[in-house]
Amino acid sequence: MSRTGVFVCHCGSNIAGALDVERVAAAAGKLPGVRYAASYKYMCSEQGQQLVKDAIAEHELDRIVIASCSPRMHENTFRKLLKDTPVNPYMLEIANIREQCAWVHADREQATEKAVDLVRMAVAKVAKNKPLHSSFIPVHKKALVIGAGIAGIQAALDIADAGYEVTLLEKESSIGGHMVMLDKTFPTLDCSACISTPKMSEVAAHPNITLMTGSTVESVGGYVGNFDVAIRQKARYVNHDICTGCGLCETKCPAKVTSEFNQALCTRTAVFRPFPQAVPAKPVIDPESCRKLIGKAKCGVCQAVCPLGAIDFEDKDKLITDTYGAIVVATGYELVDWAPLYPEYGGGKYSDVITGLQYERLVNASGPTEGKILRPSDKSVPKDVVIVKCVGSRDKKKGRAYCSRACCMYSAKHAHQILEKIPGARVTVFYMDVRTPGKNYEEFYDRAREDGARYVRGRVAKIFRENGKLICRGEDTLLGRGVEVPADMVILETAMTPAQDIRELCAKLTISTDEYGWVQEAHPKLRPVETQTAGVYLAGACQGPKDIPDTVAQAGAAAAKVCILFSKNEIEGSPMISAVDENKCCGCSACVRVCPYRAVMLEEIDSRELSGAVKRQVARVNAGLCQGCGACAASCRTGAIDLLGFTNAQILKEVDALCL
Amino acid sequence: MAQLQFDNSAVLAEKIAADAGVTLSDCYQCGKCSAGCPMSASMDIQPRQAVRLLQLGMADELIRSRMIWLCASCHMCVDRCPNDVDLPALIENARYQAQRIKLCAVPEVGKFNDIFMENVKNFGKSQEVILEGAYNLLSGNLLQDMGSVPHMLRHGIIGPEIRAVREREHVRRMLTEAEREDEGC
Amino acid sequence: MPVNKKWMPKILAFCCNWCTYTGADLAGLNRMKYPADVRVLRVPCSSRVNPQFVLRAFQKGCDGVMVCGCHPGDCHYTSGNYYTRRRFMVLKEMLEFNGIEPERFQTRWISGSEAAKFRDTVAEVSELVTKLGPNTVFNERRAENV
Amino acid sequence: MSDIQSALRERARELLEDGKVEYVIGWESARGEDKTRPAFIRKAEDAGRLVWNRFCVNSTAKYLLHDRWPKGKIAVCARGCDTRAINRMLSDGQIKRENVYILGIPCEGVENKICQRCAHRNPLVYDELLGESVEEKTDFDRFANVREMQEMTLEQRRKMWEDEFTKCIRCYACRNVCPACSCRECYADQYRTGWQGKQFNSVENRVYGLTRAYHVGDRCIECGECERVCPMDLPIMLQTGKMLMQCNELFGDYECGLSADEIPALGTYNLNDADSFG
Amino acid sequence: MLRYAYYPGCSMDTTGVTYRISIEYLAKKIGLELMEIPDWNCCGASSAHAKGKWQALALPARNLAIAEKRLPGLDICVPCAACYARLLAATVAIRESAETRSRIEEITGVTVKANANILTLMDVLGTEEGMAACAAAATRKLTGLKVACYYGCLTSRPQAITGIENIESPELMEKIVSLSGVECVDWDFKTECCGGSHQVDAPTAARPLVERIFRNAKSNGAQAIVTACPMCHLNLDMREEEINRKMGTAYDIPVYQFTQLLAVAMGASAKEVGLQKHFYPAFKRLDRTLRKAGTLQ
Repeated sequence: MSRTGVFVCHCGSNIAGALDVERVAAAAGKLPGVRYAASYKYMCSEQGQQLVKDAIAEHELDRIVIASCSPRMHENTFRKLLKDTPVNPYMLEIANIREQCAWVHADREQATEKAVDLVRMAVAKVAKNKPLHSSFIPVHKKALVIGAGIAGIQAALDIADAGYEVTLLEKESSIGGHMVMLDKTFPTLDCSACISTPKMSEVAAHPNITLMTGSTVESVGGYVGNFDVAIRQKARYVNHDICTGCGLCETKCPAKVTSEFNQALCTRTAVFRPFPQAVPAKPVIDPESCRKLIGKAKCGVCQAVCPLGAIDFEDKDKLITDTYGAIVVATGYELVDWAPLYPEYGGGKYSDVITGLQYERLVNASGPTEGKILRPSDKSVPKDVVIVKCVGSRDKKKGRAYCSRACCMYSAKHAHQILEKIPGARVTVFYMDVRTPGKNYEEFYDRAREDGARYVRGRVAKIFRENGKLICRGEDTLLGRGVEVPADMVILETAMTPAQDIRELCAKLTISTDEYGWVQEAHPKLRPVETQTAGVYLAGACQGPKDIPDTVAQAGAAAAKVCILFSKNEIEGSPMISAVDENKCCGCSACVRVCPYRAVMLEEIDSRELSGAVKRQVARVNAGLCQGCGACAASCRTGAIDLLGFTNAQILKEVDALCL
Repeated sequence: MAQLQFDNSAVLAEKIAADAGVTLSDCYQCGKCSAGCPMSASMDIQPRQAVRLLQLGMADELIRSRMIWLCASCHMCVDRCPNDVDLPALIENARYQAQRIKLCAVPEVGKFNDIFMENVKNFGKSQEVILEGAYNLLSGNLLQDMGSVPHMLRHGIIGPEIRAVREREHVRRMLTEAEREDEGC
Repeated sequence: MPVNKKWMPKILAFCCNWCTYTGADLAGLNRMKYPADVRVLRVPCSSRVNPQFVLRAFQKGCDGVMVCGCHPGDCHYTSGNYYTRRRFMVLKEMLEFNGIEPERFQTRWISGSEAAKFRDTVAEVSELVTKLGPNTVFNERRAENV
Repeated sequence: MSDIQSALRERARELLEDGKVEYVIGWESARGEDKTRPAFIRKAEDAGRLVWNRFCVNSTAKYLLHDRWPKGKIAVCARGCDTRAINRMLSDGQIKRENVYILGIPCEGVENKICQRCAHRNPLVYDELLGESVEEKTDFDRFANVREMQEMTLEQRRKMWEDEFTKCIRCYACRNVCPACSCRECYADQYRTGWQGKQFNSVENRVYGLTRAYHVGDRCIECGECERVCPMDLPIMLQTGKMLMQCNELFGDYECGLSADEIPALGTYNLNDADSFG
Repeated sequence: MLRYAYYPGCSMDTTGVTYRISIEYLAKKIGLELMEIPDWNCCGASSAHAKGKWQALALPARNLAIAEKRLPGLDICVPCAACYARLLAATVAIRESAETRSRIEEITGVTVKANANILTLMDVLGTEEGMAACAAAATRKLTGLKVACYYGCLTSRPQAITGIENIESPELMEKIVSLSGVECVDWDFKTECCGGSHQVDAPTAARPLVERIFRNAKSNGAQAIVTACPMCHLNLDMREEEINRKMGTAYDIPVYQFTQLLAVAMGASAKEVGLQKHFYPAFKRLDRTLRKAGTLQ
């Protein structure tokens, strides 16, 4: 007969405040197999855990039920606790009487009754628990970082500095992401290039980092410690081993295409480097715009002019597979395509209505206007500038409901730069709230106002051109009166959205995204840089709108998580995996078919059957691959294969207990 | 300006919001409706402030305002509102509640609407001449738009004939029934 | 159960650990309120739920059974809920064919961030089952069935 | 019919004489003219006992499961439905094709009501065909009985199934005769795990009935043996018929036992499966 | 087949006369059959829904009921924007809620199914068939005339009911009127309100709305404004001189109905489209365009 101990947690007043914990403990005491039942203010505290240890010793308990918060919170805490007691850590069940009972039912009587039911179910289940021992999985100490913006670069550098090998993937032809597009960064106004280009060159030179630009993830298999990843490196048509980056081909190429890096403010050639400080500092050929590759014309002038013959039009995509122990997703953000969403702001037909990133390229010394703020339409210096915030953000109907977090700060930066670089300029900022939640952020906002930026509280309803001016129609809600501000140039601070192909990547990594496509972290507060899939971590804006300080902090955190994983030669696999009772298995391979990880295979075994020794097929589970989903257990008619920790017997008992 | 008294007419505010099918807490007072409103320049309170008054349970001040009568119900505000607050419906219901206690801060608008509906009740159709004439008399600005009358007469734009609906009795009966229904809610 | 208390249905909800169970926890974190007649049974994946468990629940006296998991395509184990979908699209029909009111058995896709959907689903199913009354069709506790 | 019977006897004798097969599974006449029973002929001279007439109703295929590791080949007289049963067991990996020597018998239908709804009178797989293939029957609705049942109201169906399953005596004959039931140890016998109790009430019977229907539903070859052998005449084919109809409606047209490597409907999926769940 | 039930509206016989005669000319030319709803009543325009919700629904509901009975199966073409808004609002309200429908049937005493779709004249002419017929008939080109297409607010708002894709700058009228050879300028006040409902009872508040339309049209190079509603046309046409006088502006922008331009392109004379009836002289600009384009009648 099992000797069960039941411990009901008050969780301060969270549980005790909503249901009668004493009655639950009393009811638990009377359940069959329960030797000891008690309740305590904080079961997860030091004293609470000591209470369990003492009770185990005193009453020779062999299995434990904790009625407390969700197992997702403290199942591991109590498992670790049991490690130094004679009770096996898996002889434990947790009844969730907080998130799914105390907090969600107003009626105290009903909540208490439900808590008693949940405890009875847990006790019935734990009666069927068996001691489980974990298996160990080897760890390949090599990391894959997807996305080489500041998040990816920082994560790769930290992992590499810890002495582990890193492969850094970037889908564009140069690393640097969005940060390298910026001119200055808040709140210290230090120049973005000065703090990001050194890191970029450090990445290129680091012995532990293999840099692969123009590359994306084709497929991901395996599991933590043993991800076999196929990477597709797009054809570059330029042999980077020979090329020295002299740039002669770029000067000769006839093709003219809008430059994505410069936010379509100017054009680039088909053989190009996105920006002068690009890393790798060697050009690639864009197949969609190269006349020879499209087959429009013979051309090939770059090949003819290249002194080292580095141009190779026959180059093909390369598919490289490798095994990685951990993966860091650092795919960053993109700005929302505001034009179709906001026809009232001109819908993109006014070239002087630009986005924040377009402004950054204008004010950037290596940008198309060498840092002089000239409005795109007639390249004149704009005197009256209007900045419109929350374009696409905080807009349930047209854009996204969330706040993009960084625009309040960089719009103050934009205002400051304009007032500093254009004497006599007038800057009006239409805002709803100015959110300055960081160190020295509020002071930075004060400076922008001191510089003379006029902050008008009210959302712009319409931007239209009249007599050569862009009229921004808003309401100063503090005065309660409508206002029309004429402007030479308007900067829209548009919403951040996840990178374009994030959903396909997440499907490959079996991690999920929220409705907008932001990668879902394991727990918003407790595990912000981890995902549901063990071994897959995340850093930066791919998880949600973020500014550079938070991004770099997360990159460091993700790198730390990877180093924790790599600090051990093997990791303890969860023991809650499937196991086969070979006597019952008739080899019908129903389980083999449903396993998502191909962790179950048929194997031939010697067996004694009626007429003597025979060979027959039975299912076998590969402990390393099995992730414990239980699809096989549900597909097996005879119950030969079962999921340890959630066996048929356990669940049947749990169902019966509910209905007593 | 006297101190604000919140919730001095909270029940009326909730009724107006409920009839309009609007959740007042959706509005975070961003001002995009007032910004886009063509009539906002001549309004005593801004459209955003109308919602603010309802949020604070001060519907009494709203139904006494000129704003609800000057609204041209062009729906510019609801189409651009980031939180889909149906402001025209709020204003419409504010007008119904004002009319129930015979309030009309812009009497000309009230008179124009009454004459228009009288016309429709009598003839089943709006009669331009009677509408213009009666309105000028009742509102006191006798010569309004009189300058263009000769031009309209010469080109037969307006004339003496009355165009009436044959079953105008049905229209009258229908409208009185609808009026009683409107009083009820 | 004291006689004068309004009859409360007993509803068992198999919830997948990665999505619906997380959504239920989130509903708790946000202090959402929903009827107290649903008991959640945690399973690693909705594909762990053997249709025989559902029959067992009805047999032992449950008035309603739910199987909740991630939206197809979002399964933590990639293909788990594709099997769930087939198994219970068929079981749903079999139960109705055998005379069990179809509303008693519900399968729903509720993700980890859809706390409100979990609350609304529980409220909806609880109301549905309360309207249907106790499960007399497939319940060995009811005397006349023995 | 008789020329097939003589061909059958003659081939059986030759196979047994040459020692190509260990024994032949067929039918022999039982007491009285209108009865037959399965026959296991080991010696050539007994081949004369084999008969083939319209009373050969027993399915011969499942007996292969009682001898999964035979020393030599086993010859089996197989009608259309028997060959589907063999395909069933091959797909489930329960027998090896090389252990079976199939004597295919084209069948115009025997004294069994299922034969009015038989779409595969000709053997689907055989080593020898003991007669010309007959014309297949197509003028019937495979799910007529299920559709008719579906017209009834929920209450009527409940009442009907309750009455039927109250009769069930849990003799498990339906399980023992079904080619799709090939588990080494049936779930119903595993009392320790506690799937199925031993109580003898309508609900326990219905749980068994529904569970078995669910276990074999997506692999049922519609041979009708379960209904034929049921001592209490329960309409078991209605349950598996409903399962098959559902598979047809939800996953595209679906028939079992047509080949030796089939994947059951519930053992696979495709991305745009029907999904009426919220 | 270009065959629709037709709801003209009260202003068609009076201030909208130029719209009516140009529509009739156009309909004859392209074989558009407009079957007027017998004994239709006033749609209530802006006054009905100011007085009460059920009065605002009852008036259009009666028209829908007659159309369903006497002209079954035909969609209803409504040239006037205000009437279009009222009939559409009633149709949507009745379709969306059975309770509204039963109460309306009680009030009006007639059954209303509201299954006919409500279309503006632009929707009708904008169909493939309509465009083909107009293109074929519009032989005379008004090349060189720069126009600003003004939709007004009621033909496109609220988006929830009209379902128009881009309510800030639709393209439908441009598509149709350019068949007459005119050049449509890109401007920003296409669907902004002209304050039509308050020009009589709140003139000082409403006049600036008309002025800003002229201002934006002029600053984007428009020589004329094209409307598709009798109220917008009257409002802009009648107030232009007064605005020039009172607000010191010098707008010289005649206002045409889009059907007038199409009719002229199909050979109609100035009198046949009632140019002489305009408040702001509209003949000169059109005459000079035709003369320059060498296609004078």
